[in-house]
Amino acid sequence: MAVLKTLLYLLVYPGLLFLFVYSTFCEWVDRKLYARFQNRMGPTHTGRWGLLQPIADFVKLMAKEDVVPEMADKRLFTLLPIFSLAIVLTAGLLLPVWFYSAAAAPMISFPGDIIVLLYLLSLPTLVFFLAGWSSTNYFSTIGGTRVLTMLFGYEVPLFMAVLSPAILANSWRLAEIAQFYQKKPILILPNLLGFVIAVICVQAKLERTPFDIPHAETEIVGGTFTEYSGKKLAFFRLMTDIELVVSSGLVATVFLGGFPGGLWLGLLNFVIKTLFVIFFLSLIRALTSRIRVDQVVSFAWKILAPLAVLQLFIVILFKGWIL
Amino acid sequence: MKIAAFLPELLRHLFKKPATVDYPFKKLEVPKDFRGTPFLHPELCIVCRACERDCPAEAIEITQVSEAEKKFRLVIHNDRCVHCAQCLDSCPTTPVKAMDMDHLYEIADFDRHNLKMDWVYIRALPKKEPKPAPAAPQKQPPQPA
Amino acid sequence: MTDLDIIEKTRNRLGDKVAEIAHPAPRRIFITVEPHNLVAVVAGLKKEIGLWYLATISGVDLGDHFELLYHFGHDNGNLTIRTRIPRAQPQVESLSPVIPGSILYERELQDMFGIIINHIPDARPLVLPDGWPAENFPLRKDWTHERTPEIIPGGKK
Amino acid sequence: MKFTIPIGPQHPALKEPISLRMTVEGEVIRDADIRLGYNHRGLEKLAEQKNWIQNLYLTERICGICSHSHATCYVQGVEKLMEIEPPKRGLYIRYLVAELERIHSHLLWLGVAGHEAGFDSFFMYTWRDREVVMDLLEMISGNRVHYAINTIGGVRRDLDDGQAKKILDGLEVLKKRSEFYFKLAASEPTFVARLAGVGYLSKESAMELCAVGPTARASNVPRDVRKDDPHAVYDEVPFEVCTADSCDVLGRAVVRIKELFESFKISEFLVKNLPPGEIAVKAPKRAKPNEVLSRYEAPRGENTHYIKSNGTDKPERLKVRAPTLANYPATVEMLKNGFIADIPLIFAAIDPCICCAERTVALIEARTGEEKIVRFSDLRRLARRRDHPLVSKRNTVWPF
Repeated sequence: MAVLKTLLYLLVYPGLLFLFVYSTFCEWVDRKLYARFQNRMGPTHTGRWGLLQPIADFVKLMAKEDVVPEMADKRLFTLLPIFSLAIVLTAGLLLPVWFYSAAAAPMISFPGDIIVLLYLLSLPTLVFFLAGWSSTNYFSTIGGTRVLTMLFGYEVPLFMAVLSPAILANSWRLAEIAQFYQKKPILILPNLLGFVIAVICVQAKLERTPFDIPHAETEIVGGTFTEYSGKKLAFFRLMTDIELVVSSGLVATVFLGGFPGGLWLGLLNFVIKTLFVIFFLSLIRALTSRIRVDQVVSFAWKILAPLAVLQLFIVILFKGWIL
Repeated sequence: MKIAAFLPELLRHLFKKPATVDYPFKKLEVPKDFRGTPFLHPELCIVCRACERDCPAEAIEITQVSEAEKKFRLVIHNDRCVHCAQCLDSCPTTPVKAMDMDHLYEIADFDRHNLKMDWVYIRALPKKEPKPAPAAPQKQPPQPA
Repeated sequence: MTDLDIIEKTRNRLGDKVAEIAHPAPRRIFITVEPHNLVAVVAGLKKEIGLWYLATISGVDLGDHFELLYHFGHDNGNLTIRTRIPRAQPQVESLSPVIPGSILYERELQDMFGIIINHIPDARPLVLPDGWPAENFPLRKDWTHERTPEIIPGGKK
Repeated sequence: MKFTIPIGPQHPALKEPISLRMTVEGEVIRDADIRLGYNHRGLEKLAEQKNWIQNLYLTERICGICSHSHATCYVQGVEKLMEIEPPKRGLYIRYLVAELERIHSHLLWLGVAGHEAGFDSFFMYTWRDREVVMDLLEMISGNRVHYAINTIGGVRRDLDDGQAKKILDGLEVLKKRSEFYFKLAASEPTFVARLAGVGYLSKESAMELCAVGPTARASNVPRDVRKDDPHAVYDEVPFEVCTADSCDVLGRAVVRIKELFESFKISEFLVKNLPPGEIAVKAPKRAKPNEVLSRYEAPRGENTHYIKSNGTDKPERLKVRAPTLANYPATVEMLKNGFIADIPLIFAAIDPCICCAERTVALIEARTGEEKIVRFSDLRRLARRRDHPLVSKRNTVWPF
C-alpha cells in the first residue's frame, strides 16, 4: 500500500500528471487573465474557452523540427531541458499537499525542506544560463549573462522574505509552517510585507514582465532560448509553467497557511491559493513595463533587500514581545 | 510618479467585454463606401479603355476578340488589384458607371488564377439607353453585398 | 527672414560665386552655382543665413549633363542650390565637412547615378545590393529595365 | 569582450528589414552601423514609367502608415505643375485626413514604444483606441490603410453632416483617452525609467545631422513644415509647434503626445469650418515642362518631393525623400554608448518606417540579375544540403 501510495504521489498527484495538467491550466489562467486585463479575448477555440490551448501548444511544439546548432555543446544543449524539467518536478513533490503529516515524517517532508525547495527553485536559473551559454549564439550568451546578473538581484530578498514566516513559526519544515498558520491565521498579517516581496521576487524568478530581461524579445530575440526549438523548447516551456505552479505553491504554503484538509479539500485549497498568487503575478505582468538589467539589480538591492530586512526585524520583534 | 498607475484601468476591464472580435466567427461591418473588388457591368461598357490606362497596378486588361462583332474581353486581375477604385473614377459612362465595386473583403485564395475575372461582351453605344447584355459573361460577377 | 532678404544677402555676400538666382514661387529659391563653387557657397550660406538643414540631394539625368539639386530647408521656406556636372566627368566635392548629415544622400547619389563624390568619408554602397554589377546606375536614363514576364504558379496553365 | 551583434534584417524589434550592426562591450554599445537596401523597390525609376494618376497610387504605397502624407506631398506638387487650384472644401478634407492620419500614426507609435519597452498592456490599450481613428478614416475614405482620398485637383470623396458629427464625437473620445495615456506614460515608474535619459541627441548634433520631425523637435529644434512653409490650409489653422528640451526618448514621446492634441485641435477646426462647394476640379492629362519642390510635414518629419515634368503625361523625375532616411545619422549618434536594452527604444523613437526610406531601386531591378533571385524552395534545398551530414547525427543526440 505504501509503495502504491508513493507511486501515486510521484506519478499522479501531486507528481507528474497533476503538475502537467495543472500547470497547463495555470498557463491558461495566466494568459486569459493577461488578455482580459488588456481588454482582449485570450485563447478561445481550443477546447471550452480555449482551455486546451496550452496543451495544444505543447503538442505542436513537440511535433516541430528539432534543430541543434552546429557550434553548440550538443550533449549539454540536449540534456538541459530534461534536467530542468526534472528539477521543477522534484521541487513540486516537496509541496505539502495530500500525503503529508507533521507527526510522521515521510521522505518528502523533513525539517529543512523549505531550504531544499528554495535551492531547487534556484537551479533552473543556472540551467537557463547554461542553456544560453551552450548554444553559443550571441543573443543567447547575452541572455545567459543577464540571467545570472538578475539572479544576484532577486535571490537574496526572496530568501529573506520566505524565511521570515519560518522564523515566526519556529520551524524549517514547510508542513509545520503551514500548520502553524492554520492554527493561528491572524499571524499571517505580520508577514504581509514579506508576501509582497516574495511575489515580486517570484515574478523575477519566473522571468515575467517587468523582469523578462533574459528573453526580452524586442532586444535579444529569444534570449537564452534563441536556438531552442521543437521538443526542447516545449520542455522548457512546460518547465516554466510548472515552476509557476511550484513557486506560487511555495508562496501559498508559507504565507497563506498551506493546503489543509486531506485529498479533496486540500486539492481545492491548493487550486484556490495558487490561483490567488497567480492572479497577482498576472497583474504585475500587465501592470509594468520591462526594466533594464541594471535597474533590476539596483531595485533589488536598494528597495527589496532593505524591505526584506525590515520584514525580518518586524518578525523578530513581534516574536520577542508578543509571543 | 505614481506606483501602479495603470491598476484601476486594468481591474475595470477585467469584467468588461473584450474589445476584440472573434473574427472568423463574428464579423465587423464595413462602411458603406468601402472599396472592395472591382467588377464590370458589361452592358454599359463603351470600351474607352480609361480604366486600363489609369489602373496603377495594371490589373485591368482589355483586348478585342472579334472586330466584326465588336466583341471585347476585359480581364480584372484581382491578384494585382490594389483596391484604389481609380477605375471607378476614370469610368466616363453616365449616369451609371460600367465599373463598380462590391464590399467583399475576404477574397484571399490559394491560387492566383482563381482571382482572375473576365467578361466577353459587345461594346455598348455611348449616350444611349443601356441595353440588356447581349453576351453573357463567362463568369458571373459577384453581387455587391 | 523673407525670400527677398535671402536673395539680397546671397547676392551681396556671395555674388561672385553665384551664377543665377531664381524665385519661381513664394518660399522657393533656386540658386545656380558652378560645381567648383558648391562647397564654398553652402559654407557661406550656412554662415550668412544659418542654412543647416539639407533636405535631400536630387539628381537629374539631362543627357550629356547631370543636374544636382541640393534642397535646403530654412525657417521660412526652401532654398535649392543647383549645379551641373558633365556626364563624361561626373565628379563633385562632398558637402560633409560643412553639413555632416549629407553623407547618406551623397552615398545614394553615388549608387544611383554613378557620380563620384570626392572626399566622402564613407563611400560604401548604401541602397544597392552587395553583388550589384559595376557600372550599372539605375536612375540614369540610359539604364532601362526589361520586365520579365510574370509567371503565376498554379492554375490551369 | 567586444563583439558585433546583428540587429536585423530579421529581428523582433524591427517590423521591416534593416540591418544595424552593433559593436557591443558587455551591455554597452560602442559603435553602430546601418545597412539599408533590403527593401528597395525601385519606386523612383518606376514612377518615370507611369502617368500622373498612376503615380498618385504609387506614391501612396511608399509607406503603409503615413500613406496619405506621400500622396499629398506628391499631389500638391503636381497641382502646381499643372497650374490648377483645388477648391477650398477639397483642401480642407485633404488636410483633415492628413491630421487624422497623424493622430493614428502617433497613437501607433505610442503603442510601439510600449511594446518595445515590454509594456504590452499600454500597447494593447493605445492600439485599441487607435481603432477609433482608423474607423473614422475608413468611413471617410473607404479603406483603413491606403485612404486614396487624394486626386489631382482635390479629393475623391465628400464629407456629409453625419460623418462630420461622427468625426467630432470620435475626436472627443480620443482626446479623453490621450489625456489618460499622457498621464499614464508620465507616471508609470517602470516605463519612465526606460524612457528618460535614453538616446540623448543634443540640439547641436540634431542640427548637424539634419534630423527632422519629432526627433528634431524633442531636441528643441522648432522645425515644422506646417509653420515654416505654410502650404495649403496651414496658414488659416491655429496650432503650435510642439517641442521638448529633454533630448531623449521621453522627450520624443512627449512631443508626439503634445502633437496629438494639436492634431485634435486642427481636425476639429477643419471639420467645424468646412467650406461649402466643390471638392475637386478637373485635372489635365499632361503637365508643362517645369519643376517643383513640394514639402509636407508627415507624422515622422518632413517629406520632400522634387518633381520635374517634361510635357508628357509621365514625370521626368520624381525624387522622394522620406523622413526616416534623414533621421538615420542621428540614430547612429543616439545609439552610441547606450545599452543593448535600449536599442529597440532608441530606434523606435525616430518612428522608423523603413519601407518609406527605401524606395529607389531594387526589387524590379533585382529581377534582372536572374541568379540573384533565390526562391524559398531553393534556399531550403541549399540549407538542407549544407546540413545534410548533420541529419543523422542530430537524431542520435536526442536521447529518447
